[in-house]
Amino acid sequence: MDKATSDFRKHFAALSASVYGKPLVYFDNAATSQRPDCVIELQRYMSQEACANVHRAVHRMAMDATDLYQKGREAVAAFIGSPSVEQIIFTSGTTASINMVANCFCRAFVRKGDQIIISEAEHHSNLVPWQMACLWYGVQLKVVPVLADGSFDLEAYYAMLSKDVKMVAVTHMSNVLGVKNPLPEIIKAAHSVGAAVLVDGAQGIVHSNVDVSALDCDFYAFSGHKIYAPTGIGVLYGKKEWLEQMPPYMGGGDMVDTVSFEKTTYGPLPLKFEAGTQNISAAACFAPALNLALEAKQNDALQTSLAASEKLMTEQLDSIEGLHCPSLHNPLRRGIFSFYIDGVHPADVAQIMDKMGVAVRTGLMCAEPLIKKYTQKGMIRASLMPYNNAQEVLQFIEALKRAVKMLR
Amino acid sequence: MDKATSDFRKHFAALSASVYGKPLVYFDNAATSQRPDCVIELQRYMSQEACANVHRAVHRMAMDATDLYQKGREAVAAFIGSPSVEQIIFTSGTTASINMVANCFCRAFVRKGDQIIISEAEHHSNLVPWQMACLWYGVQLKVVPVLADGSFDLEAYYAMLSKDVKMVAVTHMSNVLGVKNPLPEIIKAAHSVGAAVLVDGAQGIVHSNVDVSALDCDFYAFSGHKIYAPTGIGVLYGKKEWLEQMPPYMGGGDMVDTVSFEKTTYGPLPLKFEAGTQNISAAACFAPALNLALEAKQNDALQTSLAASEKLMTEQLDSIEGLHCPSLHNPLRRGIFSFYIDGVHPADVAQIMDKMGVAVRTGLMCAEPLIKKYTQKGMIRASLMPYNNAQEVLQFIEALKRAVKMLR
Amino acid sequence: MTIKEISQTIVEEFSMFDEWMDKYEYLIDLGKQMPVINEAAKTDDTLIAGCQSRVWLDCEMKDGLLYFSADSDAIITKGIISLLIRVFNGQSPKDIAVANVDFIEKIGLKENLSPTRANGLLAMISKIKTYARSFIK
Amino acid sequence: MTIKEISQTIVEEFSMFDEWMDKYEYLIDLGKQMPVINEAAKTDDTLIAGCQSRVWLDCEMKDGLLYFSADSDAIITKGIISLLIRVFNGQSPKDIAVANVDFIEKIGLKENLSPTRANGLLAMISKIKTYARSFIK
Ligand SMILES: Cc1ncc(COP(=O)(O)O)c(C=O)c1O
Ligand SMILES: Cc1ncc(COP(=O)(O)O)c(C=O)c1O
Repeated sequence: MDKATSDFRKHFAALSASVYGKPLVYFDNAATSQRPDCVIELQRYMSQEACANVHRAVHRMAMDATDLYQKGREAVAAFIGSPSVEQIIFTSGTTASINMVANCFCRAFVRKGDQIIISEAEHHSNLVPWQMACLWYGVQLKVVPVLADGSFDLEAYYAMLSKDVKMVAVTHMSNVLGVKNPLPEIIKAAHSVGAAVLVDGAQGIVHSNVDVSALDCDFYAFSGHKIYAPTGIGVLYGKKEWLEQMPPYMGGGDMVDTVSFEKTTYGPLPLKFEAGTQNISAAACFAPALNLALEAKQNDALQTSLAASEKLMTEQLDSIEGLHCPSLHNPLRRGIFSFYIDGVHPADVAQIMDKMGVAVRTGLMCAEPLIKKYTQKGMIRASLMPYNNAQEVLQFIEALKRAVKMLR
Repeated sequence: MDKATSDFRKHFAALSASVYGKPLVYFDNAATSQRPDCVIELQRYMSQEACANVHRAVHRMAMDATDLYQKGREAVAAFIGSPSVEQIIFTSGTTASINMVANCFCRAFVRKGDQIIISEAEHHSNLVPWQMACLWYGVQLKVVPVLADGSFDLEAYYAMLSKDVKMVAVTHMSNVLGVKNPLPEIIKAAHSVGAAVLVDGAQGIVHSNVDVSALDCDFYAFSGHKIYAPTGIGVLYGKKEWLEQMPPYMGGGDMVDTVSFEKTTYGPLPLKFEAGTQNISAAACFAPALNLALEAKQNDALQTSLAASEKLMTEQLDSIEGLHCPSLHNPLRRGIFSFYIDGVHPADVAQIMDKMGVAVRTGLMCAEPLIKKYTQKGMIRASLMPYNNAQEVLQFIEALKRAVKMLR
Repeated sequence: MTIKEISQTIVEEFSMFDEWMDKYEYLIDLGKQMPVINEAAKTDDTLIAGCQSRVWLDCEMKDGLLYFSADSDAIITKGIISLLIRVFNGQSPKDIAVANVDFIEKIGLKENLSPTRANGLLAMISKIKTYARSFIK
Repeated sequence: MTIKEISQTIVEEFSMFDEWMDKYEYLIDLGKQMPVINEAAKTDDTLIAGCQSRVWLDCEMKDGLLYFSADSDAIITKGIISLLIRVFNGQSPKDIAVANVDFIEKIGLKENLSPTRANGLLAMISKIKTYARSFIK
């Protein structure tokens, strides 16, 4: 194994585990990443040495907690190139971020008869909230198809755009296909008809360099748990002009300016959208988590090694008879491989692979319309992070071949 | 110090900390409790050894995570006497639980011209969501006053009830006054006019024995972080008849049955209300956290010692000139002491007390209308948990007296 | 043989395997050999919800005893069902309704038993018991 | 004296205290002695938002130099403001606008400097600088 990867792996105690006596191969990263030791340690610190509620207290632990919490927010702002820290809203995850926009943006800016565009490759979390919003606000949902290899159909998209479109909500990268969407083109075209763009960055944040200012997207949503931070924390970045005009999503402690039974006024950004006690310890963990993510992105040797592992994976999958991976050769695919195999059921394959130490995901992967476009029984998904290596790819391929052989 | 308390304190490493060279006296428990070692350890385990997304994966870590997550839900159901595990919905906290009901209950069951009742002693998290709902649904908000000693004005409440009232949302125990509301009477009367009752249990869960079945409340909401569990997790208990008829709050992964662009159907309880990746590790922590809370409740010696500390606190506060604690002698007050002192500003007092190792909270404590009923500058709040002891009470009183002396 | 005796036999058979792979080979074999339900019986009524693979389970009574037939699009699932059928076929509704299904745990498939598990083994057992109870009343 | 020199003097004064309590006694004394703003100047314009205690800060220019007056309902806050005023009173708008306020940190009140802090020290400094900048243009 090359040094860059083996050094990077040292941050993750979990990766040296074995399951059923076999070395663990964790290829379920698109579901959730492993957590590095620095994140686990900060989480402990926040629970044990700086365990307090933030903001309005003056005692020592509360001040420590508040500072660490704020550092988490600053780390997020820096990582995605947000023009200001106040535009980083903490939520419980990507799903909550998107629901917040689907509610509050539509309430403020969308009227009956307007249209919202999504793509065929959306995760349910960037699909169902818009279906619900369409129902409430009398809006029409339009769906941009994806091509056979998982590419976003730009032509079809352009043809759908009109002054009636108020929101385009697309994934940065599909959690099934791993294909990066042409965001600059999508965003430019949307803006030309006056529509806002929300990017579902749950996977994109992991496999791209995100700069929301350069992208010029209106909203960007992602979760902590897919990029080394804990569960229960997510981010909504938004442009100030929208955030300031949108009504709050939830009411409660900390999001208000003054409260009386007659009239309540809301606090400034980001507090207006952060009602109640937030996931303080998880939010703080963004600092070490994103620090590590940045380190990985800037580590050329690590990236080269990851690219080599992915190439090996591509070649090996290509050589298995009856295996179909729609986006395998799409040049915009990164990190994620979803496929199905003639004559075997994905659930059977995964169950056997598990016993050989290999963790993958199967089924409809919260993207039912997309998966069913290709196959009815669901797919098998292997997803890699920078800590994964070629040796694991080989163990994965061996397990896969053995499982298929047993099942056919 | 008595043995029961000193034994119980051993669960909490944080309690033996010192700040500025003084032993820490943590009396900011109503804001957030300290976390016991068993919770911190499970959180580590979930981040390091069972770090996976739950439900639809068959690999080993995902199965471990799913089991631990489910055990958390079972622990909550048992702790509050829920008739079934499916009625326990995980949320990001009390605030999110209440907003969920304010949205989904009103959407399903409340019409223009209906009324919602809250009390004057509500935390902003059980006030602002209803103000927002009133605005959206054209509903009128009625407020039950509290008496000078912090008691719920039952007579005024009875006089407000009518067939137009669809929801009564009251706190189990005020986070300022610490006074327990007469829930059985409130609930019975509400049901007699066909209104549902939501109980804000953020403080009640800590200082009472909660049995939602016996109480017959329609909804009960609380947060993990105030009862030994981590931040970022909360609970909404609801009666099945309501939960089944209410529309979901958020759309996304895991809360659906089948999804297509034409028609999406929602999953069974509790999944219907749990869109997206939940705070898996924090939810699992409910098991050790509530186990410890139960242990504390059943430990008579510990309870006796806590009662003695509270009595000492009451006597000592009573002896300070110019100190006003509205609910001090209310027989229904537990654990929480909020007061103001003539001639000194609460923020000054707290800042000095901090330097003497004592952590308290000051200000409007997210209950502005209630606090301003008594005083404009805010109050100082000291709140105790079973791990607090008489020695800490004395250190607190000494620090308080010294601060007042310096400031006057 | 009683439910208990058959369960015991299955536990003994499985005790021969010390390798996971052998256990799965065996389950796959069982799955492949299982006589399947006829297509007409694959209805919404016999479909078991909550499984990652689709599972149909039908039941009929002959001379006061119950007989099951099933199918699934996943072969390991089929293997597991065939064990269940082997245990419960030809038993009385009453015996089935009160039966303890701990052999699943004993043969090391316990991990399939969690209520939140994708493969729905618990849903299958619950369907079998529901059938049994429906014949008691 | 320049802003830097006054800051330096304050840092030296505070270096005498090794006890937190002495530091606070001193701040409280400063707070009590501070000549307060006249009531008429306590308007929404001079009120500083984001503090747990209420703080008013006013500013006027005389002969090209700035003079501040302030009040707060919390006495320690007043003490801290009086230090700020001592540093900035009689300085030019330009000097104030670019001044480094690190003496706060050096006298051990850094903990009051976080942007999310309740007492709003950062808000006070930012208000002082805003006044200064408004006189530059
Ligand atoms: C009575 C009461 N209700 C609601 C809340 C809100 O809880 P959370 O901030 O955990 O959502 C609190 C705690 O701050 C509270 O004390
Ligand atoms: C593309 C995409 N969008 C949205 C989500 C939802 O994220 P979460 O479950 O963390 O809210 C996911 C992850 O499952 C995803 O991969």
